[in-house]
Amino acid sequence: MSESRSVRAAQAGNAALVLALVLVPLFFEPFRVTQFTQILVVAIAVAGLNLLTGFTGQVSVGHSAFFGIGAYVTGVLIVHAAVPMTAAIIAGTLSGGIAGALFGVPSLRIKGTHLAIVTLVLAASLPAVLSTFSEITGGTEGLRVPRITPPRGSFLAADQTRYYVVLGVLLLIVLGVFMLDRSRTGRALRALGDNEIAAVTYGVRPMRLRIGVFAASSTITALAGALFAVTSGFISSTTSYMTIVGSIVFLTALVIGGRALLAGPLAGAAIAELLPAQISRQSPEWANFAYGAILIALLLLAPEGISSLRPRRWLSRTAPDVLPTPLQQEEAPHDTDNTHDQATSTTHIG
Amino acid sequence: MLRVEHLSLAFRGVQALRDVTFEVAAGGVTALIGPNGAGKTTMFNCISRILTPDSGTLSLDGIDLIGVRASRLPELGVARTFQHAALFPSLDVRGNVRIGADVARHASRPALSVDETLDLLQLSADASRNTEGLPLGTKKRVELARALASGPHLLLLDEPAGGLTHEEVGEMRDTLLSVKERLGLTILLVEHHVQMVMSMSSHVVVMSSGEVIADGAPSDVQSDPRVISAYLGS
Amino acid sequence: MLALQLLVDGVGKGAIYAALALAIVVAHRSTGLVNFAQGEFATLSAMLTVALTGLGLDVWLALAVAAAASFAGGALIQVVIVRPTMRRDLVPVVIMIGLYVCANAIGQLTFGQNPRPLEGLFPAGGLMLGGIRIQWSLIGVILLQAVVITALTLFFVRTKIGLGFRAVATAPEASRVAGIPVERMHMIGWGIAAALGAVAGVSLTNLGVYVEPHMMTTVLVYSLAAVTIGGFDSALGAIVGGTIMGIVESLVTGLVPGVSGDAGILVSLAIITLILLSRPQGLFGRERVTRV
Amino acid sequence: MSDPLVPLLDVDNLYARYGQARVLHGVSLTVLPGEVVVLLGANGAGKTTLLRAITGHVERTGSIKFVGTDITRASPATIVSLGLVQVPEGRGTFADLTVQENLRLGAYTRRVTAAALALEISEIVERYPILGERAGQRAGLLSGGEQQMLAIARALLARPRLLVLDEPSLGLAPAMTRAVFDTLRELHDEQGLSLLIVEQNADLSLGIADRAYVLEAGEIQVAGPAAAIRDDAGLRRAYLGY
Amino acid sequence: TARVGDGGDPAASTDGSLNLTADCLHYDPTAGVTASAIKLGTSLPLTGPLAIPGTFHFGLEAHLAKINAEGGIDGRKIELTVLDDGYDPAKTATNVNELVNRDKVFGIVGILGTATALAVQQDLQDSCVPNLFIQTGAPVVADPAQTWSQIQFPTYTLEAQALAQRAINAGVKSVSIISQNDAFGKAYVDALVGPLQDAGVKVGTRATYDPGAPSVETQITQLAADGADAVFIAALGTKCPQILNGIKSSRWNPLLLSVNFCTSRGLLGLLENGAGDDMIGTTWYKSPTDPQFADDAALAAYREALAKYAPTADPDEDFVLDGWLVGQLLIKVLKSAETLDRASVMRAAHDANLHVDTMLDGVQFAAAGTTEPIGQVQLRRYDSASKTFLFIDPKSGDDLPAGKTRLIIRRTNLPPSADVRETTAAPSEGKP
Ligand SMILES: Nc1ncnc2c1ncn2[C@@H]1O[C@H](COP(=O)(O)OP(=O)(O)OP(=O)(O)O)[C@@H](O)[C@H]1O
Ligand SMILES: Nc1ncnc2c1ncn2[C@@H]1O[C@H](COP(=O)(O)OP(=O)(O)OP(=O)(O)O)[C@@H](O)[C@H]1O
Ligand SMILES: CC(C)C[C@H](N)C(=O)O
Ligand SMILES: [Mg+2]
Ligand SMILES: [Mg+2]
Repeated sequence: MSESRSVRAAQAGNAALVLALVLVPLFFEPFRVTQFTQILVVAIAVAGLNLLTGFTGQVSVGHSAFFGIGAYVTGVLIVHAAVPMTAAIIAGTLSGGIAGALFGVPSLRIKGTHLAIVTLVLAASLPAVLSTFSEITGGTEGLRVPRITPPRGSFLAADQTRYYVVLGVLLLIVLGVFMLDRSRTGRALRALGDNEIAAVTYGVRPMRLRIGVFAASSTITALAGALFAVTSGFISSTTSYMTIVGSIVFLTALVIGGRALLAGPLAGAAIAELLPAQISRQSPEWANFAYGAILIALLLLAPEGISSLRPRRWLSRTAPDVLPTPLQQEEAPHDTDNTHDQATSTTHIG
Repeated sequence: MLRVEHLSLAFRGVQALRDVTFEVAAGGVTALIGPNGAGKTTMFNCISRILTPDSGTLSLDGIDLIGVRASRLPELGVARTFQHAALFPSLDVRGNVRIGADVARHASRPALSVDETLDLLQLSADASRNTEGLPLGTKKRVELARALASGPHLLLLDEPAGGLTHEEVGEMRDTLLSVKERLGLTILLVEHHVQMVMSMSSHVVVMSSGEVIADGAPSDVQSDPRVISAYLGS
Repeated sequence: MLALQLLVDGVGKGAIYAALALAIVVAHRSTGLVNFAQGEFATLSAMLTVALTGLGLDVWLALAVAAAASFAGGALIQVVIVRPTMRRDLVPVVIMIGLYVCANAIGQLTFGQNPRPLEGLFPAGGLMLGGIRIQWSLIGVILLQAVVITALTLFFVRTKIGLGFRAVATAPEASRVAGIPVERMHMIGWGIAAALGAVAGVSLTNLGVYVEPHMMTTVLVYSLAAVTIGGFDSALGAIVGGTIMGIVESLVTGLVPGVSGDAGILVSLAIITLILLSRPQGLFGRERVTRV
Repeated sequence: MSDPLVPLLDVDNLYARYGQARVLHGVSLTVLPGEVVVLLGANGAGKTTLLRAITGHVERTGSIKFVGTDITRASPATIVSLGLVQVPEGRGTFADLTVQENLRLGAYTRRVTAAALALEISEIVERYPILGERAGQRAGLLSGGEQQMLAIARALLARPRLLVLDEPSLGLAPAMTRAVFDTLRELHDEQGLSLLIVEQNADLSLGIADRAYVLEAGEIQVAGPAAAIRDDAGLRRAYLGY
Repeated sequence: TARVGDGGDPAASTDGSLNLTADCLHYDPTAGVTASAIKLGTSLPLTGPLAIPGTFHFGLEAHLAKINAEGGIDGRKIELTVLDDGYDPAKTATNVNELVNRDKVFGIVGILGTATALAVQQDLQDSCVPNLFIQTGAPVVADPAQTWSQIQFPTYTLEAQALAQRAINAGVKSVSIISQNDAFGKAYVDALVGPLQDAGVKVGTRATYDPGAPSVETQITQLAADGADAVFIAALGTKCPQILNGIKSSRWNPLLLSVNFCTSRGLLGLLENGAGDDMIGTTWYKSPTDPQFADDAALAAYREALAKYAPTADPDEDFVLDGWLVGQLLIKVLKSAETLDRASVMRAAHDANLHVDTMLDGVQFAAAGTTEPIGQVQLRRYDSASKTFLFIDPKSGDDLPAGKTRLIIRRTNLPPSADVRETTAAPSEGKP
């Protein structure tokens, strides 16, 4: 397939996917729409993680913390300070971004697996912080947050309104990532992830970019958290998205989904969200085992993720080619002094 | 153009550079040669500010380089290649060259466009290939293309001819010389291909064990007994 | 006095973290992977040990049998599941998440939810040292760990095979060129790590933890943190990292007013970040070679 | 020593590819016991791929026999233990291990006592003293040429019957290149080591070679005695530069 | 007795104060009810660290199966859909959404846990779906504004106050507390401190532990250093035996007061010799492992049905019995509903005044006028030598003769019953 034809096919595929996404709420029952809304929320969080992992190869197991910060700042502001919803969402999103930027600082020095574990501990810490401030966060009892309601005079139902708000955000973010992917900054990020020394030699500024990408990534995931608060209406420190489990869900969705910018996070989120529940209905005792086994089987069959399965091209243009095997120290840090022959590893997921 | 004065650098137990002083004249090709472990790559690393020398000064057109961060060097017109090709595997060949071009966009120096550069180094056919499977010689050319695309003043080349046949070495030399004229480049060349070094450089600096042992015109250096015993062999 | 007792408690906590940390280090040293499922493997091994003692086996013998079975299990999983996906970036991470989920489910299915104790490896009770209470089992576990580190260190540094393990973990391709059977080494590495997981699981039961499907859930996080602090390549580092975390956590929560039990993880976050900022490779870790 | 007329290495109709990309198209090549064979070819011709295919590092079909054993499907480890050892292109060292450890790993497939190995290592170090000076330094910190020496030294410690070298002179200074070739010649002369060399410094390599092959676009174009290459004007210009 | 209601005017309540359907979005009175079935649903942790409490569903299912086998409710079988939420409130919300909107269940029964219940309470309220027998005693869930839901446990407040009362009666001067660091632990602590301080008892060290922490030695050291006369334990799962064993080996010898969740036999089986001796706990049902009920007919029926309908369940597990008990209550509520529509059933739940045979004598599920239907608990003492529980008199602490109860009652307008004793425990207010 020629370059331009495959690009056109990818565009057509994306257009079809977007159209389908737009039509969903018109053809499904409200409870399905609500379920899909949650999948879209997770897809946003995954898109956020993909920005970090896909472009720079850094693995964060701490994105649940940013999700939680987004959700809680939003929820607390609405509930305790009567801040208007939009303003609260913006504040929640930015707070997650700031927290992410703070974490970008250690990421200048701490790399690869070490960074992954630090973020893992961060993820484990959020519930502790939430319960320490249970006066305002509600701790495990949680916080009931008012949900997005349809604008006056709207012909949309509440569930449809929520769906479209979240879908709009997701599409904007994917578009943003797509543009970043083709930009100078996108190239610089990938160069930095591949080989810091060589990148610096070509003018890439690691500090700015590393902090920036951490901030941007956590901002997006925090936005997902904020949207979760105002679409689900209840957040608690035991809500899995805010615990390590959330980070694991995002990571799993990222890998299972594959590197297509839109289809990847969507497919990954859908599997991570729907599959366990569906199996659990069939056989609760075997559900976890089956889920784990299916995860493994999927990766054995489609190591580059669902979105890379045939028909491959039309699903989407592929996103960042990742990554220097961050949890596999064999290649991290990716140095120029790499003695390992990497000739056999040519494929990357994001 | 580039002035290196009394530069010294030691790694734990290894004195890699000892009081190195030499100069690179603008518009010429200066070769930096010497036996393995002489400190040539280390010298490059100091100039490109990946390493900071223990003592000594480095200046480029009068600007003190010691105080300059590595990431600012491309803006000053310094580009380099690496002895072991350091390409970005998550970018294709064109993407790698574009990283260079990204620097040039902000400089007022003459530069080749990405396509011109690819063409010049016969990489057009490989433009959308993944860099990991490239043969060694091609990797070297991509490195060179990336450096050229950044529109440099001063080009530091670390063994560009490694793994090329004689014929290919000749082509590379011709290409380098023609681009040098076109863009008004200055080249600092580290290379073990003696024929290439002698045939294209205007000035040769020879290092051994971290020290400069000879400095002069190619023909003079080539007959210097110290150079013969330390580097060329009998 | 209180501080001293808290110190001892901290050492006990640290020993819990260190036990699993050792298995993680071994897996990493021989395969270059950080096995997230290691904790669940250890849980399964502990369950097996319980089952074996239920058949009347002496607890030490049961541990030995469980360790051998774990070795086989770990090696098998490496061959069937991990090997085909080894070289693909993030994929091994999710594979290990899958293994985690499966192992946990197997534990629930076979062992059930109810916690069970395991007979001690060491005598019950303890000694009082000037008012400080130290359990025999803590002393025993620490001695056991000392033996394990010494053996591991000798193995990895002194023996040819140990050197081979380090080679395949850091440079599989160069290892192939040198004729080292990379795949087999990885398989054995997983086996050894799983066997050590059995030791870890049983050690925990000697430190007051009961055998149940979730016995390792939180321990895994702390153990990973301990390994990171100590350095991924150092068995000694794993112990030191675990002990540092246990002691600091115990002292901070025990002595600083207003700091509650939940703060443990926050304390760990602070320790790990501070230590890594000054030594990104961990206290005993070696920095990866980087030069151009 | 084996029968001088039965090839030590017998490659017949070899195909190799990386995923979809086919690189070798039916290559046949032999190395007789005690022979030095040089493989020439332009950038991208497939030389490295051919060597990697022979030593079991890329997908391959066809037939490869080494001392009569079919190794077409053998693992790299088996191939090394049979005595077919490779010095890969570029740095083939264990960057994170010390020079000393790198050398010890050279003998990984052999049964040799620690004391005997130490003796062998000290012999090698005599040839390349820098490796002795840096015994405790990590290999990744050596200069490019020093690492190349280490890679060659390590391969020699495997006591190969056939040593396959991919651009051994890469990164070596002229004097050092000559020293390496001297070593190879010596081992060939004294111990009957057979060599298959990919080397762009054709002057040197043809100097010690019995026969040569020229590979173009994955196919053998020329095969013959080393001297014959010098007689072909085109080849001489391309590979010898005069 | 019950027939399917036509919806009618559900707001027309016999009890004027309860206007159940006033704010319903799309009130669907008879969803899930057909000629042959009543569909119900529940969401609870079948997996994860709280899977043991989750075994509740076995008892519930067994009872419903037994009822179905006996013909159901007027020929309608009860179909219960059980979904796993792993104690994740977000999952509970998804599950309940599915149960109500996809499976079209009539009502939800026995959501387990405080946070999980809170995640769905308002939604069920808004859509007027009965949310019955929530498995929590957290006062925050017992919110009078939440007219479509009802908790089942005696409140944690009541439990804490009963134990406080015992400590005061025993004459202790100081009490330390170790509690789980979450809403569950906090509910107990909040309820405990006031009455103790009012009675002049010093509340000493308050230690908390993280539910996931592997051990609690540090906390025990802290408490032992304080050396209070009594210790109050608000813990769950393996933390209970860890705490009791720790106290034992610390050579500190306080009066042990523990919440109901710590006093299951499975957990006490993990105690080292002599640990946990004389520990005081509470209960309101007939613990299946309590020897005094070894020959109890109600438990025999329970065991028999369980063996038949849920053979994999552990009959000795208190949570399983509790599920059975809820099944018994549920059937009575459904049967007592005037018509089989949601509002009527909910009203029946609010009007309930029930006793079932697995409850201790004198314990009553009495919902009228309160959001905390079970208002009585019995104190009991653990005898480590015989590994059994003995009911005690709350005032004197003396053992009661087998089969006798002396309950501590929340002061309400309960009908007096035989061996019931009123005490001073104050009603807790449902905090918003
Ligand atoms: N980071 C380091 N740590 C320790 N020693 C180093 C380090 N970098 C370089 N060296 C040593 O310094 C000396 C100079 O190395 P350098 O790479 O500059 O040599 P070179 O002249 O480029 O040699 P070659 O021609 O072989 O590439 C060598 O002996 C090398 O081992
Ligand atoms: N890992 C790989 N993936 C895909 N293609 C590859 C890979 N390695 C090599 N190739 C392709 O195989 C062909 C032959 O490459 P090879 O490296 O064997 O050439 P070579 O003759 O050794 O060249 P050089 O002299 O430059 O080293 C080239 O077209 C190259 O792009
Ligand atoms: C054990 C459970 C039934 C109690 C639960 N932890 C709650 O929040 O109330
Ligand atoms: Mg060099
Ligand atoms: Mg090659």
